[in-house]
Amino acid sequence: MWKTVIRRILIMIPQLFILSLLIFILAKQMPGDPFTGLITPETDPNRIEELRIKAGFYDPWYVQYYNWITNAAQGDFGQSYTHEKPVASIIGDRAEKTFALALFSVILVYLIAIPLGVIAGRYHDTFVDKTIVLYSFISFAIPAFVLYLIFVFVFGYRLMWFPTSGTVDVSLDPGTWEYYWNKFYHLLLPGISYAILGTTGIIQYLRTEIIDAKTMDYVKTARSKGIPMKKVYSRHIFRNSLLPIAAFLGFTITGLLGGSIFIESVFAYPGMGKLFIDSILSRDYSVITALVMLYGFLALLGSLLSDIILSIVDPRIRID
Amino acid sequence: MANKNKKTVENFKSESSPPTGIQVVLREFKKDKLAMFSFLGIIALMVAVFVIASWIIDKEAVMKINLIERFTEPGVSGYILGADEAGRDMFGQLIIGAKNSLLIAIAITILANVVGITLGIIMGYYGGFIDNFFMRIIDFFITLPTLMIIIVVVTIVPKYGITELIFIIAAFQWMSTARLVRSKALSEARRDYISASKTMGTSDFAIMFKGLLPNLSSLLIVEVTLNFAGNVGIETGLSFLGFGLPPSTPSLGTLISYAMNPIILSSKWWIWLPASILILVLMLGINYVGQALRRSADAKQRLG
Amino acid sequence: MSFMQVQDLKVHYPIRGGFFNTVVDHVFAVDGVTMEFERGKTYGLVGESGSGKSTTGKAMIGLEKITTGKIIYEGQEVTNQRRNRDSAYNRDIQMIFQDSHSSMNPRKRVLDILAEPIRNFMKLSPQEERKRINELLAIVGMSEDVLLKYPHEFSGGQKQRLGIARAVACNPKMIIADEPVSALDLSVQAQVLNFMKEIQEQYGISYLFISHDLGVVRHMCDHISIMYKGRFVETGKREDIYSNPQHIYTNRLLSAIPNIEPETRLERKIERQKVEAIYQQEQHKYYDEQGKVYPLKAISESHKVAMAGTEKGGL
Amino acid sequence: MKKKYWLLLSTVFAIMLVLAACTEKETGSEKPTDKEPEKTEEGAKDEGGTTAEQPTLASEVTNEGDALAGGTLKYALVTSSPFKGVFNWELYQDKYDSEIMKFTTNVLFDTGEDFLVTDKGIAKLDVDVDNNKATVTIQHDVKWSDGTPLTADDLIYPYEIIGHPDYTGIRYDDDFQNIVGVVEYNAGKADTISGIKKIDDKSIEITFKKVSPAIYSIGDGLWGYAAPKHQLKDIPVADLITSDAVRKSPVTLGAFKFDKLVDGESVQFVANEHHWRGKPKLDKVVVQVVPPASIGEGLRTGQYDMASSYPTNQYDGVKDLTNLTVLARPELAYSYVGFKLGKYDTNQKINITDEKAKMNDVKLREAIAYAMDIEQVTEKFYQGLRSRATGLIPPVFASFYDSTLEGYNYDPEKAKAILDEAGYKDVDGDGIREDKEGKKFSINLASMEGSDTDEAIIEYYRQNWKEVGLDVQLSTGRLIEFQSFYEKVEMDDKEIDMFMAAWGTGTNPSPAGLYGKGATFNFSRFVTDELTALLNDIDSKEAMDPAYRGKAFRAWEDYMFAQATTVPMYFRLEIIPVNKRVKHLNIDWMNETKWHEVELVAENPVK
Repeated sequence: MWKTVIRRILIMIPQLFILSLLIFILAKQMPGDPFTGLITPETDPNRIEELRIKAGFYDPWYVQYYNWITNAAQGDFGQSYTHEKPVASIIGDRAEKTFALALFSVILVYLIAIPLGVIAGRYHDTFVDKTIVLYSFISFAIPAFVLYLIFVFVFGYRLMWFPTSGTVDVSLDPGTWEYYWNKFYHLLLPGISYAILGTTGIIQYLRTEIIDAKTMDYVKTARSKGIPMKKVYSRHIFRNSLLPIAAFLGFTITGLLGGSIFIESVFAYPGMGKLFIDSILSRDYSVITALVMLYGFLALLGSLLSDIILSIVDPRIRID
Repeated sequence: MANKNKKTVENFKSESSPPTGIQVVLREFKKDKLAMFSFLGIIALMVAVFVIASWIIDKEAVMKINLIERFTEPGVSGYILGADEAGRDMFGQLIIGAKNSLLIAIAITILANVVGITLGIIMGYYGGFIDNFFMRIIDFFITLPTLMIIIVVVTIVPKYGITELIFIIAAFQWMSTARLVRSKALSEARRDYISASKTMGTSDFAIMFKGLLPNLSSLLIVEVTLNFAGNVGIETGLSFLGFGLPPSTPSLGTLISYAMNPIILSSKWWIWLPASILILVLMLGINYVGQALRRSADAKQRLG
Repeated sequence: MSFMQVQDLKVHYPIRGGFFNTVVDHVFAVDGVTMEFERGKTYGLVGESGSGKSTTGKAMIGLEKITTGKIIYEGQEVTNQRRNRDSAYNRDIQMIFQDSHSSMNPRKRVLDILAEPIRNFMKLSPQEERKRINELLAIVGMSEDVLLKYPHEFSGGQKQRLGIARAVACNPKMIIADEPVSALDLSVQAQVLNFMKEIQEQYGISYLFISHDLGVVRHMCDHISIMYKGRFVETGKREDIYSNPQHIYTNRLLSAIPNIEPETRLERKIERQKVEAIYQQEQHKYYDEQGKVYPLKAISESHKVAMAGTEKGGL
Repeated sequence: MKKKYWLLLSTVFAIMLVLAACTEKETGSEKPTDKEPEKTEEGAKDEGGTTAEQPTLASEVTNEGDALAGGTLKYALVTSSPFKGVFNWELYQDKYDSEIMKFTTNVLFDTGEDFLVTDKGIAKLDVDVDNNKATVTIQHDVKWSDGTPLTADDLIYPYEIIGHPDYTGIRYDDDFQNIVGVVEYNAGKADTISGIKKIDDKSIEITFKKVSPAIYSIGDGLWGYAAPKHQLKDIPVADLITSDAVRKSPVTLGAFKFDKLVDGESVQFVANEHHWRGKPKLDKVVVQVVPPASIGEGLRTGQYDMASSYPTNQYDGVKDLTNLTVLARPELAYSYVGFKLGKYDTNQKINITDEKAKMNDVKLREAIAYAMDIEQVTEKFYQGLRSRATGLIPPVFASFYDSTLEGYNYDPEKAKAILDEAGYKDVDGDGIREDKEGKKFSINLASMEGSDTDEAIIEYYRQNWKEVGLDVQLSTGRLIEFQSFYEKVEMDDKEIDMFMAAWGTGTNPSPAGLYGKGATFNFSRFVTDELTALLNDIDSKEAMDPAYRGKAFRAWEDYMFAQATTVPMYFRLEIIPVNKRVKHLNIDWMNETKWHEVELVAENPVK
């Protein structure tokens, strides 16, 4: 298996390379550039032209690409023109926030979805099951950001249960317990909002798995041996159904990263998704390309991770 | 269960149908009243939207700015669903928006699925180099951060209207269909009836699209239905982020995105809520229909 | 006089592996098979599963890619024409599949299934086509009211008869029958086999009868080839094989034919164990160092056996 | 099945109920008992959906109560994206960074009327017009926030940063190169800037190539800020922008100093005990980034004491709140409609007017201007927060603004008459005028994408134009996103016949950079010798006399009005809501309350 994993990782290199070329060219095609935004009568257009030349914006695209990719290969993704900082340092800072949110949301999604899925499957066709199924359908059907907006409005603005901007209160000292609690407090509203809508897939998967498992021979055998139903659930059905869910982890996380664009826009949470939208608007090429590369890389990594977990938990599935 | 099903069909001599045909779907819908209701509801809704939008509503009149009617509430002075800040009739905008959104979603679904299905079948049928070649491409595309790239492309496209939006989204939607169809076609193409067709001189084209394709149809119906739902979502999502259609071309997405202004969200509900509910209802309906279709495609889960 | 020859047919599959997924070795599925076919005769191809007998049949009809070797049909080399869909060869060689169920498109009605080769090969008017289909149904003893049914509405035997009807639809010269009855009940087997024989007598068709069942082969075939690891170990007339088996592998196969006479049961068991013991002892003499079968050597006009250069085999 | 429907419906109702409840609360707060009857009436009218009268917003507020000793002011920085965090006047580019820096400002000069330098600040400016020299003298005993005294070196150091070869900011510009010796210094040929001399510890002398009236608006290359040389001198200029001295803990002269920082989100300031005007009355100021979408709610619930500037399209959200006062002041900006009349020649670096341009007909342009119902737009869409602009100088510049100008007031009949006269007639009777040759005539308008309101406004103007028979279409079929808009406008895109944009004037209203012959920002590409002469006059040495300059502005404005190449649309008001616990605040440009004077009357913001 290690051979395959290494091979998969090696395949990522050309994939990422093509992605870099694609996104680089696309980003350069966008009208305007980071300096267009500086237009005021007080800024001197000649100086802006000078800066453009200094930044290499008038070089042929392949020269720009070559310069960029050779630096990127050494981990230097260039300078953000609007933030006046190395791209790596901005993204690093934002990634931390997005990952924290993603991790919290994933844990919450699993905490909500697994019990609901198991209950729905176990008490198949009862009122409880139907309610859970309806919930999962509605959470699939509702336009997510409308619900996010309503949540922000109701729980953030009106009831004021949660903070509505930023990631931490400035007056607290980093490193203290209160500081971390406050950070977590800022995660709560976006995390819960995401989790409430993000459970559909797992609930439905788990539910069908368990309903299917009930008719499986091994369950019948276990029952016929006189093992109580409760034990059959915890020992056999639940475990067997849960393993593939574990394997979804990789995909769930990458899905969440994609969703971060919406979540962070609505909750004004300064993570990578928000950074992406801001960078698009300010034409911060270097940040855009680096972010797309990062998301692409994470997606590849996520699917690899899922495959590995899957092959570990289910020996029938081989990856190659 | 599959056998049982076969026997019932055999007893049912007067009429015959393939094992996963329309009849099974119909039977499934008869069993699941909710799905039936959803199906009829969606059809009725779509017809109503298209009829009203095309023949009854005058787009020009709806989009006419009338400052006196600024934020008129529903039911007042003949505005069924009130008016927006420029005094434009919200009911008219809702219908036109729904029409635009549905059109976009349908067009994307058709475009992406035609490409995806064709390519998937070709890959699955021929296998080998063709399969490998396209698989590499699909593998590459499928791991792309699609939403981000769509946003980048949207900012590049100079004249950006409904057609452009359709093509941009469709360009990133065919891959998953192609991959699904390919995997099914791959196993289906190894079956003997395909070999038999080959030995009997049927052309590859006919084998693929007359022989193989109908055998994937139940799977495809499910895929297309759920794709459709997804595509409604993508359009609204893009509009919400501000990369969708301009307000002069209302869509459900643009109407919903008015809710970003907290004043409109809290006190001018008639602007965004009807569109949200319309989407909710539409998606729920599609989901119920999709579930029923999925059950009818999978003998194990059938209710009837 | 043979109308079709297969010369030194080889089908090799690459095995990929290693870090860069390169070709590291080949599977020699069919490794040098030579055959001749005469009109109206039945040729048996026997071997255990994985011996390459099905692959041989599929390679001949164009479903497998031939690595090297030639197929000559009525004096013309057709090796590369097999895949040319409307060639005469394609029309004259047809196939019956082991699994009649999966060999028919479940989405098509019997009418369309039977009409498929007719529409492709014989430019007939709709009436003529319908007439031909009715004839075919008559040949396999089925009534016309089945035409609008779907394959899943038939029993296994019925389906295999439909399969035969489809194979003979365009008056082929030869039919490759790949285990045509192995999926059927014994009683139905006989019925189907008899149909095949009847049709053969009526139309002078040749069969390449692929089977692992030596009993059935004995019933059907004029000429039999025993296959092992992609090569023939022994080939000859029915009598040559059954009464004078020369290769140790043939012997072993023959000893394994089931017999239902209770009184000889013990006797046969001892006999079988004896053959097996000899096989274990002597088999190295019949295969070369890599475990491959030696090239064939003629020991009579019709009878060929695979043996090492000097050694005389047999018991 | 029935249960399912019920559940679905109840979910929908639940959402509506929650929202309805929220709305109700809001309407409740709209009608407080202690409110004056006049205002209630306004509220009542509002429910009908219209606001007829313009808000007359004050620029100053005083609230009752005894001031607290100390306290923390909660200041909302209204922006949808995180701030960049470059806290250095020489290096920053983002306007939100400068908003934050106003609490710690290093500014040397105070400005008064027309934003001209006064003697009330840290430093005094003396200009020797004849010799092109200026002397800057530190007038007080001023200390940096770390206690180090401010010296002449700190006045020179900013010039050395901006002029440095490694400097990558935007301020090394034509203006800056007006200082003698800067170019040599920048090229690395000189170790110091020859035009800047340290006279003594308290004063420096700067020699310019030329001096214009702009120098009193801190232009011509004069730099208005001090830089803490003792903190920055050991950091190479190339590394300054990433250094902690710029990003985290800059040493400053302002009322407050940096205490804590959450990157991109918030800053906590504490009082600067060394502040030269005296110790601030507040203990702390917390600046927090708040997205425009939530600022209204944040103010309503008392999470913030004031906002940096409040989005005008959400004025509804604060105008009736009782816990705050909405202050307003004019913005240093105007919006306009421009017509494309030529091209920018990148080789010669001049604007060339094309006589044959589609819009090169002054009658057509006038008619377009008279057809626009700007008053309705300012009243309905902007609720009076913008007003019809009558000229190209905003009223803030008291000496230069001419209130007798009328501009192009809405007069569709006049527009029709002008068009008839100019030969644009409706030949085929479809209600749309054809051009002079009788061919189909349609004008392409480019406008920037912004809020949903902007879209509606453009549609409204298109309706206006249609009423007088002009067919105006949107270039590219929709509003254009900011970046693309300016790229297209700058590149003189063929699809653009006219465009709507806005200019911030800065504190020096000199129009040379926007209408001059060589100005790339002269997007109309309209140049005549007469115009060049008028522009030169505004920045001439004679214009050092404000009265003369005022006349020069008027002459230029009259010329622009007659040519109608740039039609002024709106002057804008900036609104700043302030919580009632702030004891006194004046935001008037001329009498702005200094931050060290701000006091609070309650522990927490009034809800």
